Amino acid sequence: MVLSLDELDFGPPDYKEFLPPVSKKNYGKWKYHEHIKGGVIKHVAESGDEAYTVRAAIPKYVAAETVNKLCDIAEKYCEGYIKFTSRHNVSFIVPKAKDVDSVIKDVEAMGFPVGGTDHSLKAIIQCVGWTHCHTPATDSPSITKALYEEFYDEFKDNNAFPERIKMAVSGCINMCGATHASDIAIIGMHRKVPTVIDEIVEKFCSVPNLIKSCPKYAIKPKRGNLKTVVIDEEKCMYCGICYSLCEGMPIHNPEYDGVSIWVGGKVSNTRKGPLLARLIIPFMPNEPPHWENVVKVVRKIVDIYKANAEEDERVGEWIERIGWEKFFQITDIPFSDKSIDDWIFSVETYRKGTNFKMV
Amino acid sequence: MVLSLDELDFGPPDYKEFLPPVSKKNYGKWKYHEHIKGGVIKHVAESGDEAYTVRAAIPKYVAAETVNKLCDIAEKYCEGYIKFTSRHNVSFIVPKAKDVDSVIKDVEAMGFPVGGTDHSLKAIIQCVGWTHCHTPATDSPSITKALYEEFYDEFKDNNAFPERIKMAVSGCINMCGATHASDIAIIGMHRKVPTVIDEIVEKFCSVPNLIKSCPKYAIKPKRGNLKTVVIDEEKCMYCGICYSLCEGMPIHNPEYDGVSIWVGGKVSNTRKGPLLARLIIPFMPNEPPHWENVVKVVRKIVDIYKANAEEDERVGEWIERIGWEKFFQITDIPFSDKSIDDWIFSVETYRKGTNFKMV
Amino acid sequence: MTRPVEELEKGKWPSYVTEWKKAGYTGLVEIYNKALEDKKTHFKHGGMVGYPGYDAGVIGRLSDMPEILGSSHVFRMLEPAGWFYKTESLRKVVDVWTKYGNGLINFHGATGSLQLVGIETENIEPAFEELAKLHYDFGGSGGDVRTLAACGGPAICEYSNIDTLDLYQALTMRFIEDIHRPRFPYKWKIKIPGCPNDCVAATARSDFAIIGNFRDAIKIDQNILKEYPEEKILKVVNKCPTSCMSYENEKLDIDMGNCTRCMYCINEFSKALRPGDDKGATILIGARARGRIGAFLGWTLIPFIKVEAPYTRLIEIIVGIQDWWDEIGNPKERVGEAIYRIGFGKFLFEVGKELGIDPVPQMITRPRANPFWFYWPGEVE
Amino acid sequence: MTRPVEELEKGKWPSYVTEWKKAGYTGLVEIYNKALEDKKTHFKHGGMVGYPGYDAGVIGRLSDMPEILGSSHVFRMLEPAGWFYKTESLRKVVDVWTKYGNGLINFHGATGSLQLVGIETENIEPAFEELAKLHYDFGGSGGDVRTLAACGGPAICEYSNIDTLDLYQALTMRFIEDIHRPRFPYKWKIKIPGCPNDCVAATARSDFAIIGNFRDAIKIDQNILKEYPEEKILKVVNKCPTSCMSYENEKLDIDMGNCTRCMYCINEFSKALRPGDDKGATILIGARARGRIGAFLGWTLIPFIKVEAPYTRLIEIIVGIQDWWDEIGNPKERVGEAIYRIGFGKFLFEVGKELGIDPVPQMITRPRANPFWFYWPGEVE
Ligand code: SRM
Ligand code: SRM
Ligand code: SRM
Ligand code: SRM
Ligand code: SF4
Ligand code: SF4
Ligand code: SF4
Ligand code: SF4
Ligand code: SF4
Ligand code: SF4
Ligand code: SF4
Ligand code: SF4
Repeated sequence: MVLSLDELDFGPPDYKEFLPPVSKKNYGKWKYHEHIKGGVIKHVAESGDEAYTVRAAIPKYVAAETVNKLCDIAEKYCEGYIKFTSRHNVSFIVPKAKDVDSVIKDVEAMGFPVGGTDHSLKAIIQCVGWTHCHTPATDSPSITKALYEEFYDEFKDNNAFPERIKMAVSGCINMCGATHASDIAIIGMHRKVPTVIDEIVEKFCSVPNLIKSCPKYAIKPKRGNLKTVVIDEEKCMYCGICYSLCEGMPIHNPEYDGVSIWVGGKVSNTRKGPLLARLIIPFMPNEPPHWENVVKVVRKIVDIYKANAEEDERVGEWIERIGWEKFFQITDIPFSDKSIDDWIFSVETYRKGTNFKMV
Repeated sequence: MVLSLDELDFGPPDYKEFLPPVSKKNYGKWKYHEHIKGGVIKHVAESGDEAYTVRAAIPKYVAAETVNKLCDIAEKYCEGYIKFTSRHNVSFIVPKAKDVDSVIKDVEAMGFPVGGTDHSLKAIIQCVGWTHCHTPATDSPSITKALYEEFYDEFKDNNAFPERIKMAVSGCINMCGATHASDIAIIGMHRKVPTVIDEIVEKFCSVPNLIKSCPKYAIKPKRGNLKTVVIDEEKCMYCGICYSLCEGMPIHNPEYDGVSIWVGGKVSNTRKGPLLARLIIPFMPNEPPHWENVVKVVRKIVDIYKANAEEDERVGEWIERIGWEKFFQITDIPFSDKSIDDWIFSVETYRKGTNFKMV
Repeated sequence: MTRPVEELEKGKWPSYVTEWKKAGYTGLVEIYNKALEDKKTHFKHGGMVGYPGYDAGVIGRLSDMPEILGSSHVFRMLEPAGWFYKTESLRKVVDVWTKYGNGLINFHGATGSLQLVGIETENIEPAFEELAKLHYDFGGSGGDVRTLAACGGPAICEYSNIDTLDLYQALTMRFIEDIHRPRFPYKWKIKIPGCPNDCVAATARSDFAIIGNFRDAIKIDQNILKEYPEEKILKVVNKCPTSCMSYENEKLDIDMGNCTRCMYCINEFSKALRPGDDKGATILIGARARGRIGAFLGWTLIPFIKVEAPYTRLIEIIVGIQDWWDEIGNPKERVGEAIYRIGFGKFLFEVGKELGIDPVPQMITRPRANPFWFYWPGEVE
Repeated sequence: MTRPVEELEKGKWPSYVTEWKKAGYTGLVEIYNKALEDKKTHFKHGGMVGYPGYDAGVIGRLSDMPEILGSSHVFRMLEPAGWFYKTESLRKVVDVWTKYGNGLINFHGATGSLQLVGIETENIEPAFEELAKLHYDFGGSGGDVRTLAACGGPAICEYSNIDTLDLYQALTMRFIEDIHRPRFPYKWKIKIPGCPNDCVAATARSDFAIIGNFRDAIKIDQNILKEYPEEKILKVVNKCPTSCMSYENEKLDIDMGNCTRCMYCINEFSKALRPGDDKGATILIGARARGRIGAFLGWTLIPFIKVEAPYTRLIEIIVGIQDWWDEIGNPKERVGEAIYRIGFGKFLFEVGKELGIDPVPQMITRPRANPFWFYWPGEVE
């Protein structure tokens, strides 16, 4: 009993029905907000109404049982409304000040930490990685978990850092984890040319599409068998785009796949405005499930940032102020030629003249 | 009686014989310098010796008679030595303080203004333009002359501007006048696709070389006559590179050729370091010999710079501080799409986010 | 020794593996454990799955060990604007999902969709038919308009310059067919933050960003400002990126001609400073992750535009640009890359002109440094 | 009405036209007047002219109205280092030039050559033979090493960190064959300023810039510094680009770990501040005007290198890079463009490694933002 065409295309539920009463009443009439404590924001409306956001982290996946428990809390304190955030936290909009601590208690009782506000570690954005995707070079969810274990307290602390830190983890360079503009980003990287499995390519893939897909024009039809392809090893830079089109070009390799570390991205227009994250470590091996070395290096960067940055200075703003050569010096991260751009806009990243720190 | 191979390759004269005695004696042992007045720099050596540089402008071309007169002065006051500068001024290194004014008097008597030091208008760098070159879209020497007439006093004045102003004029985009890193630059521009004269191309030019020369891949062999070429009018951007290779592709056009204005370049590493000049006016018609409109717009920019920049701030530093949108606003220069880059590194020049002044 | 997957249940931080177990999704637990052991994914290409009449929105996925896990598809449901839910409704969604899937939910995908995770092929149709009854639609994959995203905006935040939620709803409905039926060269994402703080990361992640903004003066309540420690005021004055603030005699002055409305001071003094009254939005174009030529942050296309229902002008602009891109775009070329390839100037000539988008210096941080520009047909007579 | 060319003799500023007239170069005056009237050049391609054994250094030039002006070639003489002349010698050059040309001289060309202007084809050989007797050589055109340039440096300036003049002479002689006989894909310019003030614009105009620099602390004479007005000191402290200066209790302090040796403070306090003692040079690569992809400013290749006669290491580096470029360069592709095309990383792997040029963060202002890098043969085992 398939839906007919005119029953389709009806779109998302109407938000008007989903707004908490305090939001509806004070819609567009909010006056100011204050950070009360970790995970809690007080909003005051022109009407004098108050609303308290209690923000809590939830795992990347939640079971029905969990959702229902979250709903229980929302019904108890928030008139049956619940919000989620753009960083995938849950948000309880609590109209009564006196209920704030109860909400916190109930949510934390579920094991979900309340935090991620103000100058704390924000929720880490992660893609699905090995839990669902076919292209990952690494596993975002377990890396994210490992980082959260390390930075647990800093998630809950409004004054953990000079400014907020936003981390993101993507299993591959598709960057679904929105890594490219994060303060600290971890991105899975392949390092070997895909293997062409002729039989699969012949059967399932379009050779012209494959050829067009490669940003480096590294794919050519195979001489003698034009139904499959060969890869020019000198040109391929392991992006995996061909594989995502065609099963016959597997690129995964447990031995060579791993992660890269990037820092200094930012989205908001505050102060100097948005920045892209930049590559500082091209490769670290995959070490599930606890990712000790990745965690260690992130911890080191964070601690140095904490100790050195000025107040209200995001990681990228701090590094841009002191200079990247200084950053590499004080973090003692070995500088590799991989950090030197050689793509299209590369020349813009080269230093012009002699204005560098000798270090 | 042609020189034999081993009489060739002897190189330039030995500089050691050409150094003034005071330079030779204090070689590498200078201590400090001071700006005494327009065109005069006092140098003091560790030995206590002094030397006064008197810097004067000379025309782009000088006749034998003039060179000899300059030599007369150098022999009278500078022990028979004379220097020229990287900006094509003449420099008298005067060992005796008392002779400085005599040198100035004698040089100025020749009609050559003494100046171009400290925060003045520096010598304007110019290419040969219509006085010798085959590719110009405009005439650098007469533009230069017109600018000098306008800024005569500012050439002589050590405190004319917040910082020095370096102007340069190139007859075409080859930029022989070193325009690309000048505070204010004027560059000749063609605006029409070259005309292909088949007979000349056939006779004198190499079709493969022509095809390769075009940065926009706008040149193709002509169907039916592969010894000559056609130009794809949609792709050509009038750079003239093909013409400079091949007489059969004339691009000059009295009606459409003209000048473009660029600002904000800088070479020295001081403060924020080197900057490229940026396009602000893509086209003004050629108006020899006095270039009234070009002079007018340069005067306007200079005056606004003078009135608005902070001390020690070069034109480019000033604009980068206030923002280009502000610059266009206060100079009232109409903004055209030509100022928006669409070449290889273009994206780097696009504004990311909302951090602009509304103006 | 514990298996790696159980290792991930340890620690203070809540575990997604535990959630899988609660949901009873054993196949996923097992296949993931293999992945952790083998250091590689065990998922592979998914094949074509979906709902008849829709060509997008279900991500088909198969494992390479069907004996452990068969198909495990994902629904990308269009989230309610600003991710606000009524629990009553949410509980029902969960019930449907428990019936047909595993009850496992991802709140939300990185684009913003409500992701219903792990359904087998044969359950897709009945599941959606029940979700549809609850008025939950899905969409967004392939070369289509993706699920939009809007910040909570006027519902909870004092900075919002536009009605982000209404705009989300209106644009989603306007483009609902394009959300369901890919017809473009590649994806097209729209995100809507209410102010330049950009709480939905539109600047980094949307081809077309509608960022609430204002163009008159920041409103200052000098009396309330005095409640803030002077030290803090001086810090902000000092860090203002354009140095356009001054604080003298207990009075804050902002030279709006030089302010870029970066939000910094407003954020720091939420009680005393407010965006102005002449509200609208800034439009950025072209952001996305890596593309084929590297990540782009969105660049300013329209510095300021009024944004009022029914959003006719905004829609005209979106559609105009989409049509152009649809025509000239290469496969897998997003709009920013297409504009880069064709040239911003030509884009402005070919489509900007028609849409009334004029070249303005706000579009750039600095003018070109090369002499290679073009004249458009008719420009040089 | 005066003709345009005579208009150019008016005014306060000295006129080149007047000089032409003094030199009696009527043909040039007339052809130029035509150009001013017609608003276009009357010069055209020049044909091949030169001196037997040399393939570069004479710019052949013909007018398109031979009845007014025939051939009018230009000699690009290698200037003496730093453009210092002994008048005795200069007078002799002028004499030769009066005899064979018109006595008309351009002090100097934009690259730095002593340009002897306007000679007819048949006079080239005898003219050069007489110039050679005076020890004036010429060169620099086409795909060759161009006339080098060096600032006056140690001869007149207290900032010079290297012996610019000696280096000019040594390198010119080392590359003299390449100056005379083009063999490269395109031109190769070397410029040598003694300090980061860069008085020869090497950063903008030379493929290979050798910029005198130092790596230890700026030397401060606190007593002399006090002679400067405090206001000025505070201004400079305030404008220091890295904010690494402080001035307290009449004492200036520079945090050298953060100083970029930009020269600003040294220039402002020439009496009190001096470059350090550990002197050498910074090498920049790749600058030039428009090229095919836009102007480049030179980028840092070697942050610091010792520069001492006989300059073996420096020459090894130049030759090593030239050889690589010669091999892989396309016609009319300068070295910066070639490195861009091949990739800086690959360049470092292919030639940097051999020459001991290691990747260092000083080479860049920021690391890459895209994930598209390569591993070189042997790197990933
Ligand atoms: C599910 C999700 C990650 C998550 O865990 O949340 C996701 C998952 C995938 N993304 Fe994504 N992307 C998701 C948000 C993003 C984002 C973030 C955003 O939208 O804000 C980005 C970066 C922003 C952008 O659009 O550039 C993103 C950039 C990509 C790209 C690179 C696009 C590009 O232009 O460079 C690809 C590759 C492609 O499209 O071929 C991709 C492709 C994919 C595919 C379909 C893999 C593929 O190659 O076919 C992934 C399916 C995984 C799976 O099996 O479930 N995904 N993807 C997100 C979508 C859920 C949702 O609708 O809410
Ligand atoms: C809830 C959320 C939007 C939503 O509707 O989902 C949000 C909501 C607010 N943001 Fe945000 N931001 C949210 C993601 C973001 C993002 C996007 C992101 O992180 O991917 C950004 C840009 C990030 C970046 O720059 O990399 C963002 C940049 C800001 C800023 C500027 C921060 C800065 O670096 O200067 C502020 C102002 C501040 O905190 O002072 C801000 C402030 C706020 C305030 C506190 C403003 C207010 O007046 O209340 C909003 C709180 C509403 C509430 O109580 O929930 N919000 N905010 C998002 C919460 C994510 C989370 O769970 O952690
Ligand atoms: C004479 C001189 C201008 C002047 O009036 O001083 C000059 C004149 C010419 N230059 Fe130049 N260039 C001169 C210094 C420069 C400079 C400045 C410098 O070297 O510091 C530059 C910019 C820096 C650079 O090298 O990039 C310069 C960049 C060019 C270019 C563009 C090169 C590029 O890579 O983009 C060309 C075009 C070409 O080589 O095809 C060019 C080509 C030419 C030609 C040969 C015209 C041509 O296309 O064949 C001009 C001959 C004019 C004539 O008839 O006399 N000239 N040329 C300068 C040489 C004299 C000397 O040796 O001292
Ligand atoms: C003579 C000359 C070099 C040469 O050997 O030919 C020169 C020589 C000196 N320069 Fe220069 N500069 C000379 C061209 C340059 C150039 C190149 C150019 O203009 O094309 C630059 C870079 C320009 C740029 O940034 O665009 C240059 C940037 C400087 C600076 C830094 C200026 C700044 O913007 O901060 C200084 C320091 C200062 O003036 O405070 C400087 C200072 C000096 C001093 C005054 C330093 C000293 O201790 O004496 C030198 C004077 C020597 C003398 O008495 O002649 N010189 N100077 C050049 C004179 C050109 C002229 O006739 O006007
Ligand atoms: S970033 Fe890569 S691994 Fe992660 S979901 Fe996207 S495509 Fe899959
Ligand atoms: S992995 Fe990327 S670069 Fe390599 S062949 Fe495939 S598409 Fe091309
Ligand atoms: S800039 Fe152009 S016109 Fe001037 S000399 Fe160079 S090539 Fe000739
Ligand atoms: S003028 Fe330039 S762009 Fe046009 S055809 Fe000639 S080389 Fe190509
Ligand atoms: S983007 Fe602006 S309006 Fe929207 S939630 Fe964030 S701060 Fe508030
Ligand atoms: S909004 Fe930003 S730029 Fe404007 S005054 Fe405040 S801090 Fe300064
Ligand atoms: S470059 Fe430096 S050393 Fe050479 S003249 Fe200029 S200031 Fe002096
Ligand atoms: S040289 Fe430049 S960076 Fe160093 S202290 Fe002086 S002004 Fe500051």
